[in-house]
Parts: sequence; structure tokens; C-alpha cells
Amino acid sequence: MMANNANMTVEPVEAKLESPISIRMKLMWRAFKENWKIFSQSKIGMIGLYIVVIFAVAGFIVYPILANTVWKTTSLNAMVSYNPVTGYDFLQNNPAPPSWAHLLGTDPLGRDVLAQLLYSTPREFMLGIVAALITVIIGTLIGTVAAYFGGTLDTFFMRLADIVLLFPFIPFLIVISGMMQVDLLTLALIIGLLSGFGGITIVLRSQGLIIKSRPFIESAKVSGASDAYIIVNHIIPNVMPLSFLYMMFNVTGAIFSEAVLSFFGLLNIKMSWGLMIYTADTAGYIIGSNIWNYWWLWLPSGASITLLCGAFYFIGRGLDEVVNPRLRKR
Amino acid sequence: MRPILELRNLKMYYDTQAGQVKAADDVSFVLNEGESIGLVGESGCGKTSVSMSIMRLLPENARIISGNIFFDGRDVVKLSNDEMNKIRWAGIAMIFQAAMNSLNPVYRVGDQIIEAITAHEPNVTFEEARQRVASLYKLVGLDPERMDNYPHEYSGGMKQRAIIAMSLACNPKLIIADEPTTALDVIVQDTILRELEKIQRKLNMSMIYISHDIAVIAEVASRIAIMYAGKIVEMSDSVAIFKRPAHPYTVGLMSSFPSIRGEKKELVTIPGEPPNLLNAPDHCRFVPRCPFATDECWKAVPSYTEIESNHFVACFHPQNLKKRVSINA
Amino acid sequence: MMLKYIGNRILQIAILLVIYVAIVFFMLHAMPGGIKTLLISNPKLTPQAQEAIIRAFGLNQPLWLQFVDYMKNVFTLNLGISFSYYPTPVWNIIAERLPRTVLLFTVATLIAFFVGFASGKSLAWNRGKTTEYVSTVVGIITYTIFTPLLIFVMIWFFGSFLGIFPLNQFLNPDLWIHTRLNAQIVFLYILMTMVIIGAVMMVSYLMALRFSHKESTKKMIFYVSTAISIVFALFLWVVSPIGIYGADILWHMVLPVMTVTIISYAGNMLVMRDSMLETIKEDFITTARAKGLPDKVVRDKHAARTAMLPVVTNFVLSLGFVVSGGVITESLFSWPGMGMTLLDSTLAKDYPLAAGALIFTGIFVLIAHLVVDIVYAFLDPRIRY
Amino acid sequence: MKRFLVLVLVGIVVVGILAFAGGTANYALLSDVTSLNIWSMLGPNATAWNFYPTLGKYGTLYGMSDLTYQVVPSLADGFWSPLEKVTEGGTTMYVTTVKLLKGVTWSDGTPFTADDVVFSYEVPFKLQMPGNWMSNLPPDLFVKVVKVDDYTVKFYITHPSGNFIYSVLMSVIVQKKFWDPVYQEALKQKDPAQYMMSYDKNLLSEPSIGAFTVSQWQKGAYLLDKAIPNYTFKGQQEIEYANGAIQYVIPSLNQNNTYYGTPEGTVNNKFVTGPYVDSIIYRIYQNQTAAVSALLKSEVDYILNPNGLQKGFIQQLQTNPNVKIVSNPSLGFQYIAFNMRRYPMNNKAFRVAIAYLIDRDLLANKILGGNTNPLSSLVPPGNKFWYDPDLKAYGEGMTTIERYQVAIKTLKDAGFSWLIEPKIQNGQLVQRGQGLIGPDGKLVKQITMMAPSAGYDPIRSTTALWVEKWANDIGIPLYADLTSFNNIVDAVFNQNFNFDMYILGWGITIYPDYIYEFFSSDQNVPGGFNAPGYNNPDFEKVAKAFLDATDMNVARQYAFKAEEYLNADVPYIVLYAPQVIEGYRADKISFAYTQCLDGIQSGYSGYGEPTYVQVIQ
Repeated sequence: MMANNANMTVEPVEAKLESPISIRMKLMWRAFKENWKIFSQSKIGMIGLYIVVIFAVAGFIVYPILANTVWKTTSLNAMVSYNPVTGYDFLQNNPAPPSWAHLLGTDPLGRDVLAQLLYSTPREFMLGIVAALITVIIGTLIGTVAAYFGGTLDTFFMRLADIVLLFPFIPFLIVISGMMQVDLLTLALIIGLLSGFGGITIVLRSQGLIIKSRPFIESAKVSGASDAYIIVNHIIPNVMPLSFLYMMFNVTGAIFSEAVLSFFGLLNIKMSWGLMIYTADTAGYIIGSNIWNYWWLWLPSGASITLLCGAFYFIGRGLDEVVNPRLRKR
Repeated sequence: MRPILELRNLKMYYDTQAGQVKAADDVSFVLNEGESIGLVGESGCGKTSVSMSIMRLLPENARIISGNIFFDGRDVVKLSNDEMNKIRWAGIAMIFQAAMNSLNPVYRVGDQIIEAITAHEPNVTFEEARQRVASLYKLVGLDPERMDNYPHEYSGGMKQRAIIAMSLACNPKLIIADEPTTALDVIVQDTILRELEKIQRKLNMSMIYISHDIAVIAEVASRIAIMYAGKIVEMSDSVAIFKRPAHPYTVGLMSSFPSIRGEKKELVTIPGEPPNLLNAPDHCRFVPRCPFATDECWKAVPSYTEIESNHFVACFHPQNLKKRVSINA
Repeated sequence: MMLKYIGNRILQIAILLVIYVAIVFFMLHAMPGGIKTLLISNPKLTPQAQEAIIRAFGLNQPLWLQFVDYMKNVFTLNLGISFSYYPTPVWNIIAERLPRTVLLFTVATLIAFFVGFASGKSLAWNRGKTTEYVSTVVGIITYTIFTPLLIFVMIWFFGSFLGIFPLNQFLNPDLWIHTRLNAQIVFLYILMTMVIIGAVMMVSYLMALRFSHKESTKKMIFYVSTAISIVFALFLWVVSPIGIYGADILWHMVLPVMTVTIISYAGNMLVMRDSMLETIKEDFITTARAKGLPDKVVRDKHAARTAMLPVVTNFVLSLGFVVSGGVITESLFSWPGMGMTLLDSTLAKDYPLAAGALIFTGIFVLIAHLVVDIVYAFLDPRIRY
Repeated sequence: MKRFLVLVLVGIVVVGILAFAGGTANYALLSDVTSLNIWSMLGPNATAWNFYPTLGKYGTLYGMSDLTYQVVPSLADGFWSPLEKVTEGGTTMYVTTVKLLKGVTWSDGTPFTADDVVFSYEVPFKLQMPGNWMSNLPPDLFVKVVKVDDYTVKFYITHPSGNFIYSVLMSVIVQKKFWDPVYQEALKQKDPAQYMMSYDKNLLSEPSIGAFTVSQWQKGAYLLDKAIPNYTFKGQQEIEYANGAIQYVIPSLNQNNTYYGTPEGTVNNKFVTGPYVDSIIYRIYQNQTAAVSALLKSEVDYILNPNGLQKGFIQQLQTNPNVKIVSNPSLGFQYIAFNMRRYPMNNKAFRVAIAYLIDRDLLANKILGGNTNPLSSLVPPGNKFWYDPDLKAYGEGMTTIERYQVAIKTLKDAGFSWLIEPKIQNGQLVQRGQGLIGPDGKLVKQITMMAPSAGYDPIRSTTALWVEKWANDIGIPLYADLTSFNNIVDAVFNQNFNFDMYILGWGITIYPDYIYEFFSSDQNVPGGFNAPGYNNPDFEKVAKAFLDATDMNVARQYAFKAEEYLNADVPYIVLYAPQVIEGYRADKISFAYTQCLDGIQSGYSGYGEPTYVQVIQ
């Protein structure tokens, strides 16, 4: 209960002595272990982590295996294809409820729902992580640089952040994707840029300002380190945990945005969880008693969106307790 | 002289994930009306835990395991929270460690004092309360016009004075001053402590001073109790302790601080790290750092011995020390 | 001092607005496929006909000239002419839909704020109890649930299964066909009532602060005047001929408001909880307890009052975004407000309308930023300009 | 556009024949009306949603009969006189005389006269109003209308053309008395057309010549249409004989006319014009789900939707015994277009091979689950008069393997070869073709076929992927590029035909003048409709002849001929006519007919059905 922020401060003086890399690695490892210990005490964070791991395994390992074994179309004239986009099943009326052939049933076009679900998983991950990485890289760089140099540069980026904060996020994405062709990567880029120049910059800048006022920055300056060196070696490592925390929240945001846009059929993508719900909704299966009679058309995908978004959010909350000791129980 | 506060074998433990922390272990002392006592020890030795136990302001994971705290004849430990609220401030007031943050930043300072008054004396009108605050301000040397300012408009010393004024607001019988001056510079420290002492004498209140600085305490408290690792290891009147410290830890403590008045002595630091209160051992807790430890010390917890009138010490080898210190002096 | 600051902020806001408008304008014009594409998909249009429309929209002018014109017009709230509602001005369309969105989302945001504030407060206060744990998890789930999913279930449960609340539309035509009354007017009256009650509450609060120092008297003045104004407003509505129409609109609002509240209360709750947890560890809370103040006073007057600052920021900013409306909520509940306008105009490639809706949202958010600054100055004496 | 005006009423009131049921019908609209201003509605605001509740206020001189889509007089008295050549001021023109019905009144009691007709043609033409006005009165065809007396007008056109009948004579008539002051004011403005189109004062009091008028518009919520009590055509009987003759009896005007033959033999249909209801409420819902729930809860009796309902909604509606489901083919088609300016799409054998590969029936019925109708001709069978039953699709009735075989043979015969030739043994494809080599000996590069993405239209995107699979199976390097609708339109029509192949759809009209427009050489310009770049002088000759014919029987023969050229040359492969499936509360309302091209809603946009609809008490 007394350890205040110890985990966040990599001792700079040690790092400056001989073999800085190995010492840095060691320190990072130690910091990681400490933070992991705090994180692993957060039940919510661990639940989130478990869910993310389950999805990752399903998407990155289980799907490729299934796609190349049981779901592989052997004949060119097969009556059933498990392709998530062009799949079909001529042997039954579609949409069909779950059966041994289709564990989660088929969609109105006869495509296997489980295949669609698994096929989309890595894409959702990539979207979320790419968007969040772009956000965090931009946010961290600009935040720290603005904090360190201050002056015009600072004012410029803060005003820029003000403007970006003006943008109503989802409506803005809707307009963009309605007016130009947006695929997953473009979407990740847009989300990354929009949130990178927005709120996260402000948060990381104020964190940067706190670190800038710490004595070790002064001592590094006195010992003749260049500005770039100080930013890269002293400031960025210290705002890193906070960046990482925001990254988790941004993953949630990106996946959610994709789902919303797909739900309105605005994205140019072949398959995604949001698109699965869109297909079910526009085909008229999410109404009245159909909702429960055709639950497999919307529940697996909807639950997946909720679970994965929630999981990253959970991880973020767990990390929050690492970064912000005052939230800890004791 | 009748006792205003009596602690009998107070045991207060924290439950942590790592285990039980014995923050106050068998603490007993008596404080009479108009008397002042100083609780001295390093940070984390349990002094604040004792004061918080008296106020019953314990964190969720802290429990009073056993013992009694009699305030004005009533056992505070057994009171309900509502009953306790009546004693707080009206009976026992407190001056906090961090005066800087002890005032709510969003309310005017005067209003925060008035709030305390009206909470305990509902019949007092707002104007009367304001007048009382004004006179308290004068008493602690503040300009009454500053009542309507916000905390951030006060300097550190002013805040401290305001806190003192607040502690006096309900004419408490006992004030616990927890490191009342740590955050201030030395000159202001001295002035404030002196004024506090003066007020205490004038109003005939009882007082518990808590500090890690034995020199400062010795000047204002009539008696001193030295705490180490949740236990009181030595207790006597200030002069006795200051002149004839019996416990090795007391000696070390005194050498740790420069005295403003006394002769110039070389600063001796106490070797080793402060004790971990977690899983307290069954022997003298100071042993690992004690230069005089013998096998005996590793075997049992020393009990109190009265080495002179009203001078108690929990150590197996107090006599030796006395000699040694006097030689050095 | 304060006025000068506000003046400065307004100037800053005007500059921000210019940049924002520029970004929106050029972004929308950089998009592939415009009105031309729209027209060409109609096989019956002759080239002359297409030409006539392009001329009517001024699309034959150079881009920068279009921009200068546009910018000039924005400051007079002339947002151009809608493509899909040609030749209705964008402003008229926004003025028609704005009250619907503002009413629905202001009510929902207010409820979500108070529910979130109160629940976050008690969660932090009861840290470690099972209820706290369960509520937090439930809160996070409603916070992260895929919105359409929740709405589907709400519609199914309340609309189809229980059949209590009306599902679609914002009024009942069977009732309204007997009147010449314009629904927009009723919306405006309801909003006006809300603003007046809000003003009464504000004034009575300030009066209470001024005329009394006793907590109980202050509360009395505040509650009594609020209650009187509400009762009076209700009375006026009941006796007025439009009362029933107002009630009809409110009745249609129940389900969407409930849904939006469920979706957004958790955000406030979690912020409040975190902020409160941090505040509880502050020394002045210990002081307040030591003063012997009742638990409730410590919680409400000291902890919550100080902890509410970030939640208020959250709240005011979300009020700013009220204008953009919940696209999902509006479309699934058939509530034709600003969110639907944005989606429809996007799908119809109606650039002027989409841009107008975006710009309008921007203006509101900017105003909200200004309000946040002023509210902060009220709530936090440490901030002085 | 005209198709919305197709079924205009002709009739006479026999007061007393009709027992008025009264009551209110409730319909769902899926989007709000954007304007009540007729100039704007037939201009830039031409949406189906605008037409449903409002177009019925207005009249036309000629219209089309219910179900048989034959041109019949509406406000005109009999057919126009044969075209005569005249020369005025050095220009040669054609003139015809049209007589107007006497005794027709607007809802405010004002009689309908030649002044209304002249005004309704003069204003949009002089002000160059865009949209449907411009296409109804094309400047290269229409010259002027001249009043002869109160009930006679003369039309002047530049040349004989079928469009004179289907466009000019079917243009909308408005009341001069109401609009003339507005027009005079407009003439003083900088942009009179815009002034007219944005005029929005007291439009609810604009007199109606139809059966209904809009009496209330609660924006975003509903429109209320009220029946006109003194509707001239109330009680009109429309009798369709099996021999093709159509008889109109208008009791109120003492008219009894028969067109296209003699009134004898079997009667196929008989319709008596209402209105039978007092009012219709058009309730606005923002999405289909909301509208369908409303239908289930009996909040509305019928959903107006040009695209019909999707499979799931149908399944949900079927759970309610009171809801009746009807299915009709839509008036439109979806197609693959080839860019014949590029290699190898300019090779006829290549296009034919692709045409052979595409198994519409498999796609429509098995893969797409019956959501769409296979269609191989530019004119759908439902358009009875213009449909050519002798036109045959490529590979009709063949299995996939047979299709592979004939496609491979077509390519081989035209000189194509493969690096690895596709092999078929025992009715199974055992070796996919690879490396298609053109007749010039060079490898065929990748061909991109753009199609709307699954989000926009799962049917077309699925089709594209199947076509890709089939083509790839026999070694054609086709790549299905699923992209946004806008991108396709942009690439095809804005970027100077920058495509190899694409899939899109057209909404079409009863009069198939699009046969000419989609493939004529004067549309083969950037932005023109001839996206394939089809250029065949023989085709052009017959297509032009078809357009210019004012005798529809002659026109039909030319149209069939033109279609034969197109079928042989394959610039388009027509794929489907989407299905329009609709549902209505059979316990609440009844319609005059539910089986018709483009569904029940087509009658609504043309304002046939609203005068027939009855509320069941």
C-alpha cells in the first residue's frame, strides 16, 4: 500500500552506466514482473485477459486448422462449402439451426456461422490492435514531445487535439465510410489517426509534464544528454504504462466502431461480426419471435463483439490499477 | 488530576494479502487532564495507527483486536459509529500530518470550521459560529478576514494555523497533533509548536503529540513514549528520556536528529532497515539493529521495567546504555 | 476577469470552428462520387437535365470559391441546400429534427448522469462488498455491450413480449390526425418547460446559497421551489389543450430513453467510482470524518462534491454530443432526429446535409467546451481565470 | 418515371352503385416525404416515398391500363389525332390534336380546361425544370402546346417518336388557378425554376383532380390523405376483355368507350374506381424492422416498399394468419456488363463463354434461396406487351458441367487455348484450366469484375464470387472485386469507362426505350449510358426505328429485332429481376389485385390501388 509509482519509474542513473541495454532490459523485466503481479491481482483484468486469449487461440490457431481439415472443400462440385464469404449448403434450407454439420447453424445465404465467426476473429484483432498502435504511437510521440518542448509546438498540438475532440466520432466515421470506400485497414488508419491526435495526446502530455518535472530529467540534461535521448530514454518509458492502458481502451473503441459501421452496411469488407448482424437484420431475422427462433444469426456475433470489446476494456481497467495506485484496494 | 484517556493493551492489526500487520501491539498509556504526551518513532512504527485507533478512523482492513481505549471514562472501542461521531472533534480533535491536504479545496476555510461547530452544537447560529471562528483565528495568529478564502489561497503555515484553529473549534478535551509541523520550514515549525503549547496550557487541554522528531517533542510534551514496531519501548517524562535514554533505540533516535539547543554531537544513524511489522517475531523487535543484543534478546520479548520513578523501558540491557551515553556525553 | 476569459475563449472557439468547417468541407469534397454519380444512375435523365441540377447546386464553380461561399454562409447558419430534400435549406431540416434529438438525448443524458453519479458514489463508498462487485461488472457489461444487441432485446422484451411501450415513431397518428398542431411546436414547448424548470432550480440554488447558511434551510428552499415549479408546469400542461399531445410524445420516449440511459449511465458510474475512490483517499476526507460529521455528509458534501468534477466534464461534453444523436438508437427506434439525418444524408450522398449536421454538432461541442470551463470555475475554486 | 404514372384513372361516377365502406387504411412508409411541391417532386426530389402519398392529386392526359399496361386516355377524350407534318417559320414539325374530357372538376369545384394543360406543359418547359420534367418534355422532341378551345389542345413535336406517347402525353397536369400567381412571382426572380420548386406555402390546400389529397403532414411521423368527395371518376368501371379490348364506363360524365378492340367475350378483369376509404394514414418508419413489427401489431395494414421484404420478415409475417404474403417480379434487372473497348471482352466468343457459364437458376433458387427471379432478357415477362417469349438464354437447362463443356468449346473454336487445359471426366471437373491464351497467342491478363460488396447487396456480391469461381474453373483469370456501389458507378460513368466488367442493376420502365439508350452509339460517350461501348449499325437502325414508331405494334416488332442483336452480341448478361415480396393485413384491407409487375406498391405509385383499396369492417 505504500509503493507509490515505484513501478513506473525506471531509475535513470543506473541506466546511464555501463552496458545500458542489458541493464535496461533487466529493469524492464523487473518492472514488468512487478506490474504483472499487481495486474494479476485484478480479477477483472485477468478475466479480460483470459477472454482475449481464448479469442486469439480460436482465431489464429483453431480457424486455420479447421479451414484446412474438416472445412476444406475436397471436391470442386461439393454440395457444402465452409468458406465464410462464398460458402453455401445445398443440402438444407438456409438459414438452418445448429447441427453437427454446422455447429452454429448457417446464415440466410447458407454460409456456416461458426466459420464466419472464426474467420472474422483475427481481423477484428488486427483492426483493433493496428488502430490502437497507431493511436498510441502518435499520442505518445506528440504528447511527450509537446510536454518536453512546450511553447508553440505544444500549443499547436493541443489546439489540434481540441479540434479532433470536436469530431463526433461515430457520426464522423459514418460520413467518411458512406462517402468513400473504407476497408478494414483504412478504417484502422482513420480511427488510429483520429484518436491519436485527440484526447490521448492531452492525457499523455500532462503525464509527460509530470515526468519532465522529476529531478532525473534535470540531471540528465546537466549531464549533457540530447533532447531526443531524454525523450526516448527517460520520458517515453515513463509514460509507457499509461500509453499501454489507453491502447487497451482504443482496441475496444476500434472494434466497436467497426461493428457499428458494418451494422449499417457502410464498410467495404467481406466478412465481420458487425456484417453478420447486418445480414441477419436486413434479411429480417431480428424481429419479433424470429429473434429467438434464429438466435444463431445474431447472438454469436453480437456476443463476440461484446465479449472482445469488454475483454480489452477489462484489461484496461486492470492496467488502470497498475498505473493508478490510488485505485488499488490497498 | 484525573485521567482523560487511557489505553489498555491496545492491539490493532491490519489484514493484508501478505499477512497480518501488527501496527499497534499491546500499547498502553494513561493521559491526564491538562497533560501532554509525545508519541515518538520512525515512520511506520504505528504511532499514527494508535491515534487513528483513538479516533476510530481505521481503514477497512484494520481491526482493533483487543484492548480498551477509555476516553473520559467510556470505552471508545465499544461505541457505535454514531456515538463516536459525537466524541470526534467535540471530545477529541485532531491536527493532521498533512495540513496541505487536510482542508477540502472546494470549500471556504471558515465554512469548514463552522461546519465542525454546527455539527456538534446545532443550536449555535451561523453568526455566532463565525464570531467563534474569528476569535479562534486571532488566537492562532490569523487575520479573521481570511476566513472567506479558499485553502489554495493560504500559505502552508497559514493552513497549519487554520487547522489548529479548527481543532480548537469545539473546545475538545484532547487534541491529537499528528506531525503538526513536518511540512513546514524550521522557523515556522518552532513558532507554531510554541503557540500550540501556549494554547494548550491556556485552555488546559490534554494533548498527544506525534512526531518522529524527539527533540521537537521534548520541548512541548511533558511526557514521551517511544514507539518501535508497534510497541512502546520506553516511556517517561521528557526530561528523563532526553537526559537519560534507556532503550538503545531511543539513543539512536536522539542521535539521528540535530538538536537546536544542545551541544553539537556527531550524527549517528541507526544501522539497518526499519522493521517489517509483518509477521512480528517472538523476541525483541529491535534485535536485528541493536548493537547490544545478546542471546537473551533473541529469545523473548522484554517486558517493561521501571528503571526510575515513572520511567519504563522494555529492554534487557537498559543499564549499560545509560553508562555509555553518559560517558559519551 | 471572468468575462475577459470568456471573451478569449469565444474567440478561440471561432477560430477552431473555422478550421473545423474547413476540414469538414474539404473532406467531403474530396470523396469520390458526388451528386453527379447520383444523377447518372437514373437512366431517364438527359444530359441537359443533369446540367441543370449541377448548375442549381453551384457545383460548376471552382472548389475554393465554393469553400469561401460556404464559410461565409456558415456564420449566418446558412448551411446550403440539401441534395436529397432539394431545394429545402439544410438549416430547415436541422431545425425540424433538432428538437426531437435534443429532447430525447437531453432527458436520457440527464438521467444517465444522475443515475451514474449516484451509483458511482455508492459503489466507491461500499468498496469491496459483493453488491459493489456485481454492479461494477453489470455496469461494464452495459457499457461495452454492442448497442444494437441491447436495443434488439429491449424492443423484443418491452415491445413484442410485454407489449407495454410503443416501439416506433415519436407520436401516435391516430391521436394527432384530429389536430392541426405541429409536433415540432410541442417538442419546443416541452424543451422550454425543461429549460424554465432548470432555470428555476438554478436560481433557487443560488438564492439558497445567499440567504441561508443552514444546510437544511438551503435544501428546503431548493426543493420547495423546484417542486413548485414542476407542479406549476404540470398544471399548465394538464389544463392546456396540447397537454395530451405532449404526454403522447413523452410516452413514446420512454423506451428509447430507458435504452440510452442503460447504455450511458455506466460510463458516468465508472468515472464517478474511480474519481470517488481517489478522493476518498484524500486527507480532507479523513479530516471530515474526524470532525465527527455523519457518514452521509462526508460522502455527499465532501467526497462526492470534490469527486464529481470529471463526471461533470463527461456530462457536459456528452450534452454537446447530444446533437449528433445516437445513430443506432434513432434508427432502431424510428426516431427521426439528427443521428438519422446524418446516416440518411450519408447514404443518400447528400453532402450539404451531412456537412451541416457535422458542423452543427461541432458548434454544440464547442459551446459545451465553453460551458465546461465556466462550470469548472463554479465548481472548483482553485480554478480562476 | 412514367411507370409511377402508369395507372391513372379514367372513369365516371355512378352515385349509388358504390356502397361506401369508409374507414381508414394505414400504410407504412420507410422514409419521410421530402417535399409536397410537385415541381420539386418530379424534379430533384423524385423518390418513391414522395410519390406514394402525393402523386394521386394530379392527372395526366393519358395513362396505362391496370395489369395490361396499355396506353389509354385519362383526362383526354379519346386518342390523339394522327401526326401531321407542318412547317412554321422555316422549321418542320409534327402536330396532333388532343380533345379533353368535359365535366371533370378539381376538388375546389373549378372545371378542368385546356388552360390547365397548356400551363402544365409551358411552365416546366420554359423554366427548364430538371429531373422528370426534363425527361418528360425533352427539348429535342417537345416544342409547344397550343390551346384551340377550352377542351382542345394541339401538341407540336420535332419528330415522330414513341416517347411522345410515353413521355410527353403522360406528363403531369397541375391546376393553373393555384399555380399561376406563383409562376408570375417566379418570373420576377433570378432563378424562377428554383423559386417554383422551393415554393412551400399552403400546399395542403392545392386542389386535387385525383381521388385523394394530402390534408396533413406531420414531418417525420405521418401523412394523412383524405378522399375527395366530388371525385369525378368515382364509380368508373374498367373492364378488361380477354381479346385485349378495354372498356371504360364513366357514369358521372356519361362516357362509355372501348379501346383496342370490341367489348365482347370473356372478361378478364373488372375494376370499379373508389375511393372506398375516407382516409389513408401513411405512417413513417425509419427501418423495415419497425414497419414489419407495426404490421404484425396491426398498427399498419400494408408496407409500401419498392424493394419488397426480405426472407426473414416474410417468415416472421407468416406466423400471423391475418397477414397475406404476395410475391411479384420487380420491374428492373441486374446484369453483368463487359467493356467491349478492352481485350478480351471485345471478343464475342469470350462474352458468350461467360454467358454460358452463368447458371441463373442455380444461383437464384439454390444459392440465393429464391430471393430473386432468374431473368435473361432486357424486358421481363411480366411486361406482357413488350416481352419477347422467343428469346432464349445461353445454356438454358444445362448442368454446371455441361456449361463448362460448351464454354470451353466456344473459347476453343474462337482460337483460345490454355497452358493447362481444363479437363472433364465422368461429369466431374478433374483439372482446372490455367493460363488462358488468346487467339493472338498472348496470355490473357487478369480481368477485374466489380460488384457491390456484401454489405450493400449480398445477392450481387455472392453472384460475383460464383461467376469468379466458374470462370476460374475453366481457366479464365477473372477476379471479383467487391467494392462500394459508388466506386463502381464512379469508375464506369465518371472515369471514362474505366472497367473490365461490372455488376449493377437498372430500374426500368414499361416502355422499353432503354433498349436503345443503353446500347446506342450516341450514348457511347463519357458519362453516357452505353457503358459496354456496344457499337452495331444494324442494331442501331432497328432500335431507332423502334423509338420513332408511334404505332406500338410496329414498335414492338422493331424492339424484338433489336433484342435479338443484343442477345447475340452479349454486351450485357442479364441476371435477375429481383423479387418484390409484400405483406398486408388481409383481415383489415383488400386490394383490387395483388399479382402485378413490381408488386402492389406499383399501383400505389401510379395511384391505381388507392382508389380500389377497401377497409374490411
